[in-house]
Amino acid sequence: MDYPPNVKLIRVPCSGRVDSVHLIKAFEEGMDGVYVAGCLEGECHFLTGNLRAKKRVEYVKGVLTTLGINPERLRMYNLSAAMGSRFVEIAREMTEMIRSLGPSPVKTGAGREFPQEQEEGEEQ
Amino acid sequence: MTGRKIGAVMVVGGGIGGVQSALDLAEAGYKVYLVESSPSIGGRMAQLDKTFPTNDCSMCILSPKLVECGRHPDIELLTYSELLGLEGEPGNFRAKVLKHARYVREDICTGCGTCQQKCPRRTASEFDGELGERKAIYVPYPQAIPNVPVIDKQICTYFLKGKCRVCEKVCPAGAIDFEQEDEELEIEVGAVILALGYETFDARLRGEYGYGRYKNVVTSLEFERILSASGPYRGEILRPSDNEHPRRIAWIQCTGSRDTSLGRGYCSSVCCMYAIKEAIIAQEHDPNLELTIFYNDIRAFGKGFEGYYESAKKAGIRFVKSIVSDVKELPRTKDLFIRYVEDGEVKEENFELVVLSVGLEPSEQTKLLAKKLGVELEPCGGFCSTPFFNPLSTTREGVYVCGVFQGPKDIPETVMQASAASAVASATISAERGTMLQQRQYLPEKQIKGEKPKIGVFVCHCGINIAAVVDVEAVRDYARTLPHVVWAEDNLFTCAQDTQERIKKVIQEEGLNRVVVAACSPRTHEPLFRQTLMEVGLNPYLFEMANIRDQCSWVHMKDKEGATQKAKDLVRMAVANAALLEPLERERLPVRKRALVVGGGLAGMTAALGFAEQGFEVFLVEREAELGGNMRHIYWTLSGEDPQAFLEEMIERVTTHPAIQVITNAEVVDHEGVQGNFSTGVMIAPTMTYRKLEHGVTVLATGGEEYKPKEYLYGEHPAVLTQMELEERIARGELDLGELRRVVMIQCVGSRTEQRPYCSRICCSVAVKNALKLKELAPDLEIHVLFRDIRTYGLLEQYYTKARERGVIFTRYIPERPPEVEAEGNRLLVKVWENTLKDDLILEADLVVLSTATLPRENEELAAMFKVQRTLEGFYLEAHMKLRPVDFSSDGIYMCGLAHSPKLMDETISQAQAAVARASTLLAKDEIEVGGVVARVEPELCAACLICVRACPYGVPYICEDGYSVIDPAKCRGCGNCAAECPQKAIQLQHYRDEQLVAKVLALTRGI
Amino acid sequence: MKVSYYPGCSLLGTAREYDESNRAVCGALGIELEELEGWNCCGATSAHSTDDYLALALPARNLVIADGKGLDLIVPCSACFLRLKASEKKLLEMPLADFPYRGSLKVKHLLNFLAEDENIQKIQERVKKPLAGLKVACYYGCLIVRPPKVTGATEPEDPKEMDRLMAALGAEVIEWSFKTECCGGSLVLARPDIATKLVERILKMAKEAGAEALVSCCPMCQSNLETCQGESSHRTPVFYFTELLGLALGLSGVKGWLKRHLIDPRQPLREKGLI
Amino acid sequence: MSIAPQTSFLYHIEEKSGEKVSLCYQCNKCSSGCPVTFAMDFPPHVLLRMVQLGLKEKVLGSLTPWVCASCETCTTRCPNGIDIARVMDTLRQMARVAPAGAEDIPKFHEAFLNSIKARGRVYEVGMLLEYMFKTDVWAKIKSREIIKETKLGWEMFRRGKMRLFPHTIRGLEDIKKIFEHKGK
Ligand SMILES: Cc1cc2nc3c(=O)[nH]c(=O)nc-3n(C[C@H](O)[C@H](O)[C@H](O)COP(=O)(O)OP(=O)(O)OC[C@H]3O[C@@H](n4cnc5c(N)ncnc54)[C@H](O)[C@@H]3O)c2cc1C
Ligand SMILES: Cc1cc2nc3c(=O)[nH]c(=O)nc-3n(C[C@H](O)[C@H](O)[C@H](O)COP(=O)(O)OP(=O)(O)OC[C@H]3O[C@@H](n4cnc5c(N)ncnc54)[C@H](O)[C@@H]3O)c2cc1C
Ligand code: SF4
Ligand code: SF4
Ligand code: SF4
Ligand code: SF4
Ligand code: SF4
Ligand code: SF4
Ligand code: SF4
Ligand code: SF4
Repeated sequence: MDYPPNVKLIRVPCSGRVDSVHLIKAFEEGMDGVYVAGCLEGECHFLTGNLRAKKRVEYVKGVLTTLGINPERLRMYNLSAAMGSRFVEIAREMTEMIRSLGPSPVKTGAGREFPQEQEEGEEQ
Repeated sequence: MTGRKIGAVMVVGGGIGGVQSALDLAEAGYKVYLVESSPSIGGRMAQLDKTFPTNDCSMCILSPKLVECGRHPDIELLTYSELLGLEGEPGNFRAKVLKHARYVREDICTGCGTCQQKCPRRTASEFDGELGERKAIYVPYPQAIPNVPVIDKQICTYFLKGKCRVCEKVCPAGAIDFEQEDEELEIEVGAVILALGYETFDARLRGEYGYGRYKNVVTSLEFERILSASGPYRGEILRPSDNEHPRRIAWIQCTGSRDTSLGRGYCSSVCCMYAIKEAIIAQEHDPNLELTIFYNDIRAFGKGFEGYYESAKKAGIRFVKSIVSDVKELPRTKDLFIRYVEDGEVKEENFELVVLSVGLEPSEQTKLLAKKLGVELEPCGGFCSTPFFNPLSTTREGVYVCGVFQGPKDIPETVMQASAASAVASATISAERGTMLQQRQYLPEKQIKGEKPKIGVFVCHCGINIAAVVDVEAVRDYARTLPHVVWAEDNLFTCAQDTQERIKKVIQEEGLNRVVVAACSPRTHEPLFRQTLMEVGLNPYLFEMANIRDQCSWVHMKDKEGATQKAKDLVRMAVANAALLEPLERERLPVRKRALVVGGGLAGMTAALGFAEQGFEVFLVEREAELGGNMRHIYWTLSGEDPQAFLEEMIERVTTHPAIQVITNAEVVDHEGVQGNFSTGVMIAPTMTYRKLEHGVTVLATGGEEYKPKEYLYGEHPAVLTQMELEERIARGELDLGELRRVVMIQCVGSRTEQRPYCSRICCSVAVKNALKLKELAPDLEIHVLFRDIRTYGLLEQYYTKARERGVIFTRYIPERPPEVEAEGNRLLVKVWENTLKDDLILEADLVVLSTATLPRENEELAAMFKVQRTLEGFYLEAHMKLRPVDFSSDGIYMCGLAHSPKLMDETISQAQAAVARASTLLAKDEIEVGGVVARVEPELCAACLICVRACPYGVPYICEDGYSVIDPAKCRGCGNCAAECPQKAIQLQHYRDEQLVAKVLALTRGI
Repeated sequence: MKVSYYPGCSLLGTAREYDESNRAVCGALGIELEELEGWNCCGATSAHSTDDYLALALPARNLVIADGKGLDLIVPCSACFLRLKASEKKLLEMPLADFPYRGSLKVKHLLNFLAEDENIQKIQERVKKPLAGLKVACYYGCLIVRPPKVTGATEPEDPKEMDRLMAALGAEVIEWSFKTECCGGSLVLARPDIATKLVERILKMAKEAGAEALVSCCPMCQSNLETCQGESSHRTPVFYFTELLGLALGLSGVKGWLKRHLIDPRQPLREKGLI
Repeated sequence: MSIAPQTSFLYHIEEKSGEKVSLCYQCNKCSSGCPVTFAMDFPPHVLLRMVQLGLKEKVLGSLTPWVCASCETCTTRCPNGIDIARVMDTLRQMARVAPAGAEDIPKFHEAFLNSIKARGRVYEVGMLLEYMFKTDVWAKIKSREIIKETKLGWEMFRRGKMRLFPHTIRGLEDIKKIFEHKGK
């Protein structure tokens, strides 16, 4: 049960509390990647908070794309409190993914890393 | 004398069982005397390292309970004391208690520990097994409650030789008192609960394993200490002979259990699981270890156990189905030589360390006390005798029992029974509830509005749980540099009782108005620290935690520098957030003193009666026309009771009790509200009338059902039955026993498979039960049971023995080659691979009986309605596997019976009573506090866009006449969805305001 | 003190030195051994392997004779001891008219008898030549301890009587794990290959633990341990415990006993200046 | 091959030995402690399992009871208190013919008991002579095995360990009576 220490958590009562603004703020501050960990779908402790969070995450992905940040840097995961090993897996997965993408362009001052043309569809 | 009852209960034994009983009783409004014979409470659980199957740190989850117990105004701790005798009658007992002299004054001692350091006299420590040492004056372990040492008269130099008194000289408080004498107290109580626990089997009695002769043969309890970060080797796995790292470790199961030749014909229930746990944890310490468990059957029968076992196998822990005969020490290396059988061959192997999985048994003192109290014991093992349908009552009226003293069991089951015992014990004195209570002493809340933040940071070592990875001093020094921090210190155990006192002192002396603890996790510890704040008049919401253990030291063990850096980051984030914390108001709401029980099986009915006996009204909702559930189809038990007679009587009691409203043919259709104030709608057939039920607590007892298999020609051939069908047929006399020559039972049908990877727990016992029944009715009938592991845990093992004695033939099959059943006219042909003989066993059978899985009943919709969580298999998921086994994580909702996990009737009854106890702690209160973390609207900013109204999963916000959104704090659950969606940012979720979350992000990214 | 003595067949032949040393040592301790008159063979493995009645009756006859005397019955051979005890247990549980045994006595193995506190004390008082520096591994074998339900051994897996006796004589007693491991004595004639294998292992472990010699309390084990060692030049001597007692008590017959051994045990004793 | 169980054999063994073989839960402890498994065709737990399933021919033809050294290790440690060594005795008694690898064992017992029957005690020299005769001295002489045995005999003789003249006990008639009752 070991994952890289670069992963840090911010506690919220429900993934539904996570505001688009918070996510965007994190990227503006130069975070290389952000993920939202919510309850399993259909098992949200607050009924539907995780579904709302998911929509918001999709929305922010769109925003990131427009800003030229690879939307892959933002993800939503669903897992339950009983899934410690999954948590570790996710932490490693995210770290790997970000390693492969390199540091955030916001931090490096490099240009857009994501071409606007590739913009995908809106929320599902 | 008769008539007058006393609203107090004496709990004897301060292990997790006793502690849980005491807390439940005190919270439900009774005075509690907790008598513990050793110097401190905590029992065996305090000695354990981690706990299966969640690998929670044992001491860490136990400690908050101990602290709570230690400071609860209605719990009087009588440690280093013993119960001498009990006179009087139920409701009104006089208990004689002998309080041994500690020779240290509890009222003066500050727990500074100086005396222990300076005392010259050493001896082996009971707490660390033979591996550690303590002094003549000692506290058993650092987090002990009470944190007051005792002097061990047997070895203290002063008591032996009349000279020394070093402790007296060094004690800064002057707390040593050699004049103290034993004291005899007489205490009046209404009921008594015995939670006397166990001691481990004396492994010297199985001399062939060399315990006591060979240093590198240790007991499992000693191995727990070896693993423990606070143990004698500080959490390094070393072996006693040379303090070197062993590479190959072997566990020998069933040492002193399942052993009729030693008068211990029971299974100790926990040792299979703790051995697996110890192996898993050892592997986490060092992945290169070679770990072997020598077993006979692996009894992974509890919730989540089978998966744990499977994960251990996957992780490369070796399981060998062979009990070894003896252990021999090799003279030079002190390695241990073991012979065993694998695949029919005798093999030999050397190990560097051998762990004996010793069994559990009541101590001699326990047996003596039972005798004195007139409490009868089981002939098998000397556990406390309890009636099957009344598993918490001893043979003496008014005296109850829980925990391992009642039979071997693990922590969650102990906790369940402990709660249950508190329910039944208090039922008789429920009229006296609240008559003997003390008010909690809180200082009036300090107003901090307008004050600049003054933050205190407490960084925890957690023994070496944190300190071994994170440089705690560096984190502390770093904390001192952070804005608003006026105090920072590090503590060995921040959650220990003395540290609470210390935190309170610092808050007062330094005038702190915010507190940050950098330690384990708010999940387990936040309530404790909030309570500490409240005691000195700080609003509990002025507290913040940085999870530098669970999110740091535990998960980054291999990167100490990275972990220390991250710990600093986490502390910085916590401090940034703390600066923005505000005191929150809580609202008081009256409690509806009524319970709703969903499901009218054994669990539901027991719960309903339990509530009624506690003086609360109950709605009992059952979807079928009849009460009883599965129990309607159970006709006998292993121990010879008549379930149908019991059921009939119970239904009678339930339906006639004035406080119980039974609503049958009813379906729950909606549910809303918060704890203390629920309202649930039911639709009642056949008229389909709708009824709204208002209640304060909810118990979900929706049960389970037998899996109807597709395997083994079930449904195709008339001679293939399930166990329940067999039982039904025997009971109704539909089986022509004279015609039968051979019956074959097949175990694990539909359980322990890929789709259903859990053990159904009851089917082994049910098979044994029905096999014995058949043997009783037709002694010459040949019965074969084809099994994978026989899981007759605890005292049920006796019946497995009995079945073999009666000639039932048990054949182990391996999952790779399961039995095959073919039809041959009327008869059936069962073929199974006999792995010992390496050949197929062919059984012509007249009847094939399938021991099929137990499934939860359809409960998905209900779970969604009540917003409660389920496991992957569809059983209800408890708030905490170990310590909150009947609570859902949503407040005010509880579970019991088969809906939680498969279990036998006596266990169902215990759990139902436990649910009553837990719910009663809520119902006993006249009002509860709600609010706190809720959403608040800034009316001026609100655009009345209705987005929040749509966003709220609970439909709380509404647009008032004045045209802005209103959120009722009593209804709001604090999820924050509205706040996140509100386009105007007119809504803020208290305690998680935007400002705070952003501050955390900024603290993380920008540094100070 | 007077006790009945049941030497058993081997002590008349292959284990003569054991018999001689027993009588000498007991004499020196003031214990009178009164040989059971007309005793017969206990039947040993051959009886209980082939016929239940023989296994019960052959020892029973001896018990009845001893019962008449009312003296405790001391047995130096572990095999005889177990057969007598087993038969006694049965007779007490289910009396047989042919063998009216009342159980007025205790059947004791000579080793356990001499290791009783008062005898050990006597021995300690009389030690003339402490066996200082002699490293011995005490070998108890099977039948003096197993099965404990019959033998009454309190610590069947780790008996200590011989250890205590040897320590009382001043010998250096080696801790080892093969005290009660079977040497295959009952198979020595029919399947010497099996016995040889078992003996090899026991000796290897004793040597590894640092023993110079083994000490035995049973004529079957002793002779098996000696004969199965083969011809190798590093053979380990095997003493009867009463021989070492005799030596330490300074008795005169010692040399004669030791000469009878198939493996000459005198080397280590000479090295220590004990003979 | 396959196995068809036969419980009557189990009951028979249980009755004759007085031991509840059906109690065995196959923990393998007996076999892992038995010192002579290497010379057995089936380790003890397997033999007990075969008794449970009633595999009469296999059980009675097994070498195991014959090479069992009666060390009682298994009996002492069996958690179900089964006297396995006792079961071995019973099986040995029931199997009239010893299988290959154990031919000599009953001959030894016979010689031993004959010696007792004749004189009340074992007369080692006579017993050995009888045994050697029964076990086909000529074959042994050819294989030179006898040399080892005679050499051992000589060594013993040299050291006065061979009692050359037998002793007959008083009360031999008791012994004769006992032997008449044999098989009871
Ligand atoms: C090696 C080992 C590992 C284990 N691991 C796990 C695990 O990982 N998970 C799990 O769930 N379970 C585990 N268990 C089981 C667990 O320890 C028990 O389920 C639990 O401790 C039972 O609690 P209890 O309160 O009934 O008894 P105890 O913990 O034994 O408490 C009894 C208390 O009563 C006191 N007492 C006794 N007699 C008297 C008297 N006459 N008067 C006053 N006080 C008295 C004792 O001092 C003690 O404090 C393990 C057990 C062992 C041996
Ligand atoms: C095959 C089998 C054999 C067993 N044999 C034994 C045995 O020999 N000995 C023993 O001790 N134990 C045995 N048990 C276990 C025993 O049956 C249980 O411990 C006990 O009956 C469980 O009671 P329960 O109330 O939890 O569940 P159930 O008996 O399942 O009762 C649940 C009740 O809730 C009702 N319900 C479900 N959902 C709703 C809803 N949404 N609304 C309203 N009502 C609802 C159901 O209709 C049912 O009446 C056996 C169990 C099984 C399955
Ligand atoms: S030195 Fe005194 S105050 Fe400190 S722990 Fe010991 S007794 Fe208590
Ligand atoms: S008197 Fe001495 S030995 Fe006794 S507790 Fe005090 S310091 Fe220790
Ligand atoms: S089978 Fe029972 S007694 Fe044996 S180790 Fe497992 S839990 Fe313990
Ligand atoms: S981290 Fe600190 S507060 Fe948390 S359990 Fe450990 S000692 Fe207690
Ligand atoms: S039959 Fe049932 S109780 Fe037994 S192991 Fe299988 S699933 Fe578990
Ligand atoms: S925080 Fe908002 S969305 Fe959540 S329950 Fe309260 S009002 Fe509803
Ligand atoms: S030790 Fe006993 S229970 Fe175990 S396999 Fe042998 S006979 Fe069976
Ligand atoms: S008595 Fe026989 S079967 Fe049992 S352990 Fe000894 S040699 Fe093996």
